[in-house]
Formats: sequence, structure tokens, C-alpha cells
Amino acid sequence: MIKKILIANRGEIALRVIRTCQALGIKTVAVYSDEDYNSLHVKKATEAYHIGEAAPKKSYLNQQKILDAILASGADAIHPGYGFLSENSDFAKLCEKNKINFIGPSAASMELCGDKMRCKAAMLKAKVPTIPGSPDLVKDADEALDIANKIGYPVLLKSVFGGGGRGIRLVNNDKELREAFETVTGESMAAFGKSAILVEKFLEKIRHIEYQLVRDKHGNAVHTFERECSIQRRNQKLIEQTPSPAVDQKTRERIGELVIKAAEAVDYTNLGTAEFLRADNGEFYFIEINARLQVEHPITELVTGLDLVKLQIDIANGEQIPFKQKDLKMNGYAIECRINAEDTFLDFAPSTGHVPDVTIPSGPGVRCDTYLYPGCTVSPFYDSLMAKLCTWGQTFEESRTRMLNALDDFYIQGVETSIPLYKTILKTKEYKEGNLSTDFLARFKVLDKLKSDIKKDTIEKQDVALAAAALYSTYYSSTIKAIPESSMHWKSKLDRA
Amino acid sequence: MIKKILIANRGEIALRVIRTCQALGIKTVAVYSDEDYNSLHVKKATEAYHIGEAAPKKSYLNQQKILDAILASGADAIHPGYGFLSENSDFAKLCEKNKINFIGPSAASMELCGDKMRCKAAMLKAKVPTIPGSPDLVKDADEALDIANKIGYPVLLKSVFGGGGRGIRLVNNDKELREAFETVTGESMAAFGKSAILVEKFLEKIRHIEYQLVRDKHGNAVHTFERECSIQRRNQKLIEQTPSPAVDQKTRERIGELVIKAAEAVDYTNLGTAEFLRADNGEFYFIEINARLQVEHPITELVTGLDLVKLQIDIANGEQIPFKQKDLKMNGYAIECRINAEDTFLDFAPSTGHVPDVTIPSGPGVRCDTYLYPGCTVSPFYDSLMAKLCTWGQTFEESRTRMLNALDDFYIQGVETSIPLYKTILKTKEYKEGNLSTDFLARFKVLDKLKSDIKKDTIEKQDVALAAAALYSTYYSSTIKAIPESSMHWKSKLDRA
Amino acid sequence: MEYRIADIADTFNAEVIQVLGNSEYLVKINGKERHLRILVMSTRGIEFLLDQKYHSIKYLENTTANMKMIVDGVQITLNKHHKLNQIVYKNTGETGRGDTQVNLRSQIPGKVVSINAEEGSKVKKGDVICVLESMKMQVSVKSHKDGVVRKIKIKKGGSVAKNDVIAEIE
Amino acid sequence: MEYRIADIADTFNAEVIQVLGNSEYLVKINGKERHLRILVMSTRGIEFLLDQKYHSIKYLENTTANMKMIVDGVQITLNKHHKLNQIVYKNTGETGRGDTQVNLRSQIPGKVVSINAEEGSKVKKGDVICVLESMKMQVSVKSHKDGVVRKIKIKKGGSVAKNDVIAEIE
Repeated sequence: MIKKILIANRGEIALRVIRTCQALGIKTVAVYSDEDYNSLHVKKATEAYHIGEAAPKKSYLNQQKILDAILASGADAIHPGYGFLSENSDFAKLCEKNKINFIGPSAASMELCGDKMRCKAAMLKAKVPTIPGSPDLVKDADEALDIANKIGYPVLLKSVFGGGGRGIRLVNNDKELREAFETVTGESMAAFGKSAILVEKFLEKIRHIEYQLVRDKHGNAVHTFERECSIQRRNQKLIEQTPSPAVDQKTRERIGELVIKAAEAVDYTNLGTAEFLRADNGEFYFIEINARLQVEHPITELVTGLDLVKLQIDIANGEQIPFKQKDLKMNGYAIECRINAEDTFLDFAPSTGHVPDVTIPSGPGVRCDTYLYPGCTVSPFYDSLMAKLCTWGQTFEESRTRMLNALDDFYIQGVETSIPLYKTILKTKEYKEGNLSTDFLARFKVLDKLKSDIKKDTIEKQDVALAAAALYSTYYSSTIKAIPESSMHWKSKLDRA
Repeated sequence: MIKKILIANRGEIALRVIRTCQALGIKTVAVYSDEDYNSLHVKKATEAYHIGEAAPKKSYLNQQKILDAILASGADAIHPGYGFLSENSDFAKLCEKNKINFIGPSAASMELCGDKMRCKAAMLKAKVPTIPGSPDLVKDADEALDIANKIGYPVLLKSVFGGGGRGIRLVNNDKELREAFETVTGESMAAFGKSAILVEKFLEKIRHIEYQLVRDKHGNAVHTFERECSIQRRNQKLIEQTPSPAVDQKTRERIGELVIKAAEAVDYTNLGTAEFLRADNGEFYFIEINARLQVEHPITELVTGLDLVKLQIDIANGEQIPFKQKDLKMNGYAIECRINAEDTFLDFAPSTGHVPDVTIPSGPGVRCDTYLYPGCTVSPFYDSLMAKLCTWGQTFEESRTRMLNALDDFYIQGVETSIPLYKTILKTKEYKEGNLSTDFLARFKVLDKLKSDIKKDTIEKQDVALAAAALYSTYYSSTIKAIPESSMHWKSKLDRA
Repeated sequence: MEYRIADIADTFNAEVIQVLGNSEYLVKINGKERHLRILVMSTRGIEFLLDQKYHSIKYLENTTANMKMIVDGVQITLNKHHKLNQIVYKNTGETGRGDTQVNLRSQIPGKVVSINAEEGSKVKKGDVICVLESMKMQVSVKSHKDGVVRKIKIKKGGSVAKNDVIAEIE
Repeated sequence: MEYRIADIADTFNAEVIQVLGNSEYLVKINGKERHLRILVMSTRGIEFLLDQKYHSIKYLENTTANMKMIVDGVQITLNKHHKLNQIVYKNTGETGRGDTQVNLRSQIPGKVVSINAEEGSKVKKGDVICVLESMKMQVSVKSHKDGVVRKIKIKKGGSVAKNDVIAEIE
């Protein structure tokens, strides 16, 4: 039985794990870098160990430092959170070697999940559909043409050494393929000095739909339904929701069965996520298993009532999953917005610094997981996720309007946030209709809409700004030094003015 | 269709109503007294009207002032919240006269609910059991004796003019009754100059169990299950939970049917609460209908997924209840703790003042409805409820442990709170076992347990306090004036020391 | 320095014995060495890890006799002079108020509803001196000892703040 | 006083014209009288009801030329001198940065990964001057105008804070 867990992470996910441990009476050990001495996870854990400098390599990614903290604290298990060492199979191996219960899959299964080609092969064997294409490198244009005709045009020709738009071409027929084969080879040779070409089916207007999977050490497996995560920027998820508007009950069950097969194919244990792309024609293609707890797990908790971190711990303890697939049902609708510290108009560039004031939304159906508190700092050393704002509703519309309110109530001083962008997205006709795809932002010119929303806001607020300026000029212009810098109540003073 | 609602209330309930209205796109009008100019409900509403001085009689209870604000703002409906004018049938009448949609029952039904004798008569007619006793005043000892023998001893003899322990006696047999009849008459005459005696069955170890009832203007009625509110002090609820540990499915349905009958007996519309006492032998006795939204409504929302304020508005709009009794089911367990500004050891005396800092708990399964924010004030003019902290869990134990964590996380600076008391209660064996009764605090000597918990805490923290004192003495004793009064980071300065 | 903690009979000792650098210290508490790492510090409060465990302290009051603080949400009063024999430690609900004290103070703010004692009259500990109203509740203020009411410092219908003197009782 | 609002072409006028007492005022905004009731006020910000509607304002900066504030969460810059022809209103994403400006500043803090221009070289608006790394992301800093790089003010491997000058371009 796990009695003390070291959480090899920081930010909101460290706090999330601590919450469940507290409720279960399990002790927690936090680790922190120089940058995090004043972070909430240090304050909320039973114990906290300093593990090095701010740069992740010198602290949160430093396996030896973390192992030292485990041994010093006497923790018997480790929760890796997401990111950092969570999908590092070497670290999982190190834990296994030191007889520390790693809350996640075995090192072997994690390694298999992390190796895209081997994982794809395992899926093909288990009859889990992956994106059609060459199973391996193609030796020449003839072989590429054969495969293209088998899977159907359009296809992508990709050099495995390509990148940044070079060494990749979209082709629509045999003629284009033959021409492109030469071009791609040439580009790849020119840019990278070598070429090795794959063929892959080209999918348009795709949705990112993933399934939460759960498998215990006894081989019992269930899925806890899908999450749609199609609203993205630069392949990073921004907004997730469950259920997916593109998945009906029949599809849910059909893909769910594939998910169980996929988990078995890699002998996965504990909680993981099977990610799929859904083509516009309704076909689902497996892409990978994320061998960890996902950022967006709370929306699954909201519609199933499960505590997924507790389930992780129970499975790590060797317990059986305490329910069957048929016992699970989805209750209502949930949305998550990832509140990032970033400037939408600077190409989503990070925005960091001191946060003197913050107001965290609450109310019926609102859950906010965050490390923010008034006076905290958003560090440039770590990722930009400051908060996960989730809302639940009996209907999709209820979850959406609750999210809009919660976004309005969320105030974060000192850094730029993605909140205005989400308000614009949630108000679009396309979002309301569930017309989602991974290119949603570009497809529906969302940034232009955001600009015009902000302009509208400015115009709406202009009279207020002018009134504020007039008052300021009247009362402070000549006496600014005399008035203390506190936000106390000046009513009586002003009455006399 | 309601488009703009004036909320004739303040504090957390005003904010609760505003939240639902925002989600529904309904405009809100707040009213505020001199004491509330800086309160959150003023800031969150679409508009806010000042209605007078701090004393409730001069503002929140001033019907004319509120009517003026309704007319000035153009609100077409009024939500009364709880307390203040919420169960004032004269005010409901005034609204009806002015064609303002009062979100609640009709004035006539409210008046009937408020008149205990008439309401009891209506229940007897509808075959809803009330506490056995004389249907009216008894004329002499003989009549009292007859009734006592019919309902069975022990019974209470009560003068309707009695109070404060005077003019009331518990009797166990005919002999005691005859003696007590004289005493009660004498006491009542001596203290109040008149006497009029009732006989009532004496119930021991009672539980307070209530049902949320819903009835639309078309006569459709459902109940949304029970809430147990047995943990009380001075007849005021402190902790509520649903489901009740004393109610099984069969009982739930049986009493639920009585609830529908009770609602029909007084032609109740909109949401209300049917309150019952449950005797230790399992019998339920109707006591009254609370003709308003109840403080503890969120726990029902947590287990049903309903938005009860939305349901109130829909019914006020003349809509039919959008579901049937059989569509409703309870999902999980919920607890509410009423976070009061009071000093448990000063006989629960109010504790008011400035709240410079507050941390509101959050996390999976936690909902906190509150008017608190850093820098707010807890006013001595209004009631002591600062926050309603609710937790949900798949199991009762999960809801309980989540509540304990949330109570730990709740920090309110500047006033005494009931938080320590709740921690002690939630940790008792009796609470965990569901062994509840309205005399829980006295029965299980909870205040003594609290004292010893606090002593234990003090001893646990003594080393920490000493370390803090030692540091303070070392760094501040001689330089206290030189150091700025900010909570900035002193690390580097201290490193040099 | 030596300390007494209100409500606990022993005398305690605590001092900083070594600065380890990097915000780290060795402190000696009741003879035992403990490791301490400061996270945030000001005159208002301090946050530190004591043997790896986080604690948050707010200093409330520091007089020559007492140091009042909130330690992880628990109010603790340290008594620097360990010969004082009367300590009020309110949170435990044990008043233990000194009999030598003259002033009866209000522990709540409120409106004076009634005054139930007269100047010059004898009262017993627990007798109601006045009734205050606050938050729609009536609260009786009772004498903290046996004695004679020397002075009534409030008026019916008036307001009292927390800690205002209600009466002098000797 | 007359004001211009960044990004909006008109000129506006606002003044307090009457104190009604009890924190209430009559203000005239663009010729229209509005009722205003102050709830809380300090040099940092103000909260008031304007025609019964609540607003919260935080003053960010007040210079002779500009007054920057956050109005109900929306950043607004009021321009007191309405003849300035270049206004940066960042939130709209429209840079409109003045061509006359020499300093290229970093809008994010970060580590300098590479420097992609040399002193003395000609650059065009949009050319990459350097690449910064922050939060595991690489961000290019581009020239705000056509010109010649007079000075590079950063070093490879060094750190820059927000608003630090990266280069002078003329």
C-alpha cells in the first residue's frame, strides 16, 4: 500500500495530485527548483525538497536529484504528473530498479508507446487502424506509387529528415507523385544531406479525439469515454470538451473497443490516453498513446464523477478496477480552457512575470485547477499553462455559457492571457454548432474576430475610461504625492471635496 | 419571458442568482444599503441601486424602496433570495399588484404556508402526518389527558404564550400531566398574564430531514430528494448533507409522495422545501414548508445536476417542469458546511469586521458560494453566513474527506469562524457513521472535543511558533523600523546576514 | 530566549544557532537542532520549511511581554516572561481571565439593547451586565468576576466596538 | 479636458461638472450628463457606478501625454494631446509602431539563442534580428522597420527582460 508519494512535478498538476492524496490520507513530498521556492505545491505538500536550479535540466529533469529526494523522504511511490519525466522510460526503469512504485505504465510499455514505428506496428497487428501509408521507408517512386494507389490520393510524401515545410509534398495523382518524389528527395538532400521517404494518407479538416483508457495489472481494461481536443494552436491543445459533438453512442462504443485493443497491444497498465485523428468522412485513425495523466483529465472527471488520480494510485497498488465498462455512463457536458500566459497577437509568445492580483472564478459547475495566487510569479522557465478552467453543464449550452461567465470572472493581473481568445472562440457560431477541426483558428479567422471583439470592447468602455480620467484629473492631478498608495475607502474624504 | 431580475437580497445568495442569470442572458439589478457599497453583488450585477441605510428595516426590508428600484430599473421580475422579504406575503402581494413577476409561490400560498395552524390543518386534511397532539387549544386537564392517552406518553404541555423554558413541561403519565397542567397554567399566568395550552407528542433524538419540492403553474410536481440538516446549534442548521444516511430508497419514495401531497394541499408553486422531523423510531412528521429557495440548495444541485435557480425562473415564466419524477436520480453524495462569522466558544456570538485576506478552497468536487474577497467586510448588520462550502463525492467518505481538505484550505483573516468546529464534527465517529440528531453537539460533547483538538493543534505547532519567534528576535528586534511593511521576498537580504 | 506558551505549562527555549547560507539556518528548539529554510519573510510574517515541512506564520502583535502569531491557521501566544501567572488563550474557549482585572470588555461589536446592572451594585461572576445586539442576535455580556460595579461605560441604544470597556468591576 | 483614445479616431471630452454629495457626481462625457457614484477610490484605481452600472478601473500609468488604465479588464490608453499621430494600442494586435522610433524592444523576457543581424547591416521591416527562448519556446524578434542596425544591445546566451532594448535601428 502506497503511504507517501513524491510528486516529480510543479504547478497545477502537483497541486492536483496533492489534493487527492490528502483526501486519501497519503503523505506527499514536493520537489522544487530555485524558481519555485514560493510556489503553492511547496506549501501544500507534507514535505518539500529543494532539487536544484531553475532550468528544468538542473532540477525537474534531473533524475538523480529526484531519486535522492525520494530516498531522503522515504517516499514509496512517485507520481510524475505530465511533461518533465512522465514519459521518460529510463526514469521509469530507474524507479523500478530502486523498488519505487512508479504511478504509470511499466518502463517496457512506456518505451513501446514512445517509439512511434514500433507502436504503429503493434497497432496494425492488433487491427487498430492507423493513418494509412507505407509501413516503412519506400525504396523508390514505383513503390510509393503502388502504396498511394492502395490508400488513395491525396497523399503526403515525407522525408523523415524533413521539417519546416521542406522535404514534404502533397500529391493528388500518379503524375504529381513521380514529379514530387524527385523534388522531395532533392530538397531533403539539399537541406539535410540525406533523404528517406514515407508515404502517408493526407487528411483534411481533421478532429483530434482521444479516449481516456484505464487498465489494471490484472488485465482488466475500460475506457472512460472520449474527449475532443480539436481547438489547437501550433499542435497544442487550447480547448477540450466531452462528449465530442462528432461522436454518437454507437461510434463511442466502437472506437472504445479499439481503445481496449490498443491498450492490450502494448500491455499498458494504469491510466493513459489513446489519441485518434478523425477524418471528415468519419474514419478514426490511431496516432499514439500518451503514457501519463493528461492535462485535460478533469473534464472526464466532471462527466464520470471519477477521481482519476485516485484510480491511478489504486491501480499502482495492484488493485482491480472497481467497476465494469457497463457501469460507466456520461453525465452531462464539460469543457476545459487552458489558461495560458501568452500573447495571442505576438504569435502566442510567452508572457511572464509577477502576478500581483488574481481572482479565480467559482460557482455552480465551475472547477479551476491552478497554481496562481495573488503575489505569485509566472516563470519563464516552465510551460505557459497557468490554470485549467473547467465547467460542467446538464447541456452543452449550459457548460458553454458557464464557461463564458467564468472567463469573464477570471482576472489575472500582470501577464497577457489566452482568456480573450477563448471568449471569442466560445461565441462563434461554428463552436456552438460543434463544427470543430484542428485548423479551427485559421479556418474561421478567429484572430480577426478577436481583434474586432477587442475593438468593440474598447468602444464600449470609452465613456467609462473618460469618466475615470476626469475624476483622476480632478482629485489627483495636483495632490498625487499626498495620498497614500493603498486601496482604502476614500468615500468620506471625497464627500468633503 | 423574464428579461431583467431585481434581486432583493445581498451576500452570497445575490451572487448565486446573478450567476444563473448571466448564464441565461438575463439582466440583473442589485440593491444595496450604505453598508454594502463595496459588496460583490453590487459589482457583479448589470445595474445597482442604492436603497438606504445599513439597518435592514431601512433598506432590504423596505418594500417601497425596493419597489422604487424595480420601477426605476425596469426589471420585470424579482428574486427574493432567502431571509429578508422572501417569505413576506404582503410583499408578494405588492409585487402581484404591480404586475412584477415574483419568483416564488403566490402570495396566497405563501400566506398559508406561513400560518402554522392553518398549514397544519391543510396537511391533516391531505393526510400528511404532522406531530401528533391537540388540533387546537385544550380547554382543561381532562381533555389534555384524553389526547395524551390517544397519542401516547411522553407528551409536552405547552402554553402558546410560553417561551424560554417557562410554560412548558414534559410529562410521562396521567399523574404528572394533571400536576403539570396546573404548573404550566400558573407559570404562564405569572410570566405572561395569560395561558392557553396545547398538547404535543414529545420526540427524542430527532433528525431534521427536508425535501426539495418543485411544482409548476400547471400543477406538475416533483421532489428532488431529501437533505438531512440535523447538525444544528440553537435551531440553526450548520451542516447539511444529501442523501440522508437515515433514508433508504423505499422511504425516499414514500416520503416523497407525501411531499407532493403537501405541495398540492397549499397549492404551492415554484421551488420550496417541505421540512420533516424524523423520530428515532423512523416516523416522519411534517413541520412546515419553507416558501423560498433554501440556503442549502447547492447540495441538491450537486447530486441532481440541476440548476435550481434556473428552474425557479423557468417556472416563474410559466413553463412546465421539463422532466418527470422517474427521470431524476441521485448521483453521489454532497455535504454543505455553513461558514459563519462567529465565535464557537462565546456561545456562537457574531464576529464581524474587516477581512484583509481570504483564500477560498477549490479543486475536484469543491464548490464554494461566498461573498468574501480580500479586503471585504463582514457586517454586524446582517446574518453571519459568509460562505457555503460544499463538496461532492462518489461515496460519502469521498465527500467527507474532500470537505475536511477544503476546510483546511479555507483561510479567513480577521474574524472568528465556525471552520474549526466543523473539522472536529466531521472527524467524529458518530458523524462518520451517520448517527445524527438535532442535539448532536450536546449529545456527543462536541465543544469539549473541539477544545481538545485546538489544544492538540497548539502543542503540535509549538516548535514552529518557537522557531518563528527565534527568527523574529534575531532579525527584527533591533531593526523593526528600518524594514518596509511589505511581504516581499527577503531571501537575498537574509543571506547576507 | 525563554518562552512560555499560553495554555501549556512548560517553559520553552528557542534560538538561531547557525546561518548555513542560502536562506538556510540551524535553530535549536528545546535542545533539539532543527533545519530551517526561509521561503518568504517580512515583519508581517514568515514562511519557512522546518525539517522539510512548510509553515506559514503571521505575526499579530509583539510586545515586551507577548508575541502573538497565527501558525498554520492556529493562533498561538508566546509569553516571553515566564513568571506572569494569568494568560488568556482565547481559542481554547478557556477564559481563565485574571480576577485582578477591572475592565469588563465586549468581545463583540454591537448595539446596547439593555443594561442590567447599576453602578455601585454587587455582582457575581456570570451575572448579566448588559445585552448587545449584533447580526440579528442578542448576546448577554456577563461579569468576569465577583465584585462591585464601579462604573458603567456604555449607554442604552449606543454602539460598542469589539474590546470596548463595558464596565469597571472591582 | 480633451482626450483621444488609442485606435479610435475621434476626440473626446470629459469633466466633472457637479458634486452631488454622498459620493455622487455629475460628469459630462462628450456633451452628455451622466450620474456617477464612487464606491472605492485611491491613486491606484477607482470603482464606481456610472448610471447605475458598476465599473472597476486600475490606473497603470499617467504621464503628461498618456493615461493608461484597465477598464473592466480592457486596457485603454487615453491620449491627452490629440495631435500625436502614432499610438500603440497593443491589445488589438495592430502594432502601428512609429517608424521614427529607433529602439527595437523585446516584448517578452527570455534567453538570447541567436543573433541574426550585424551592426551596420541593412534590414527590412520583419527581418529577424534575434531569437529568444522562453517557456521552452523559441520566439523571433523582428525589425519594426526598414533601416540600418546601428547597435546590437544583447549578447548570445544572455538574458533580456521585457522591454529591454534589443537593437537600435535607424
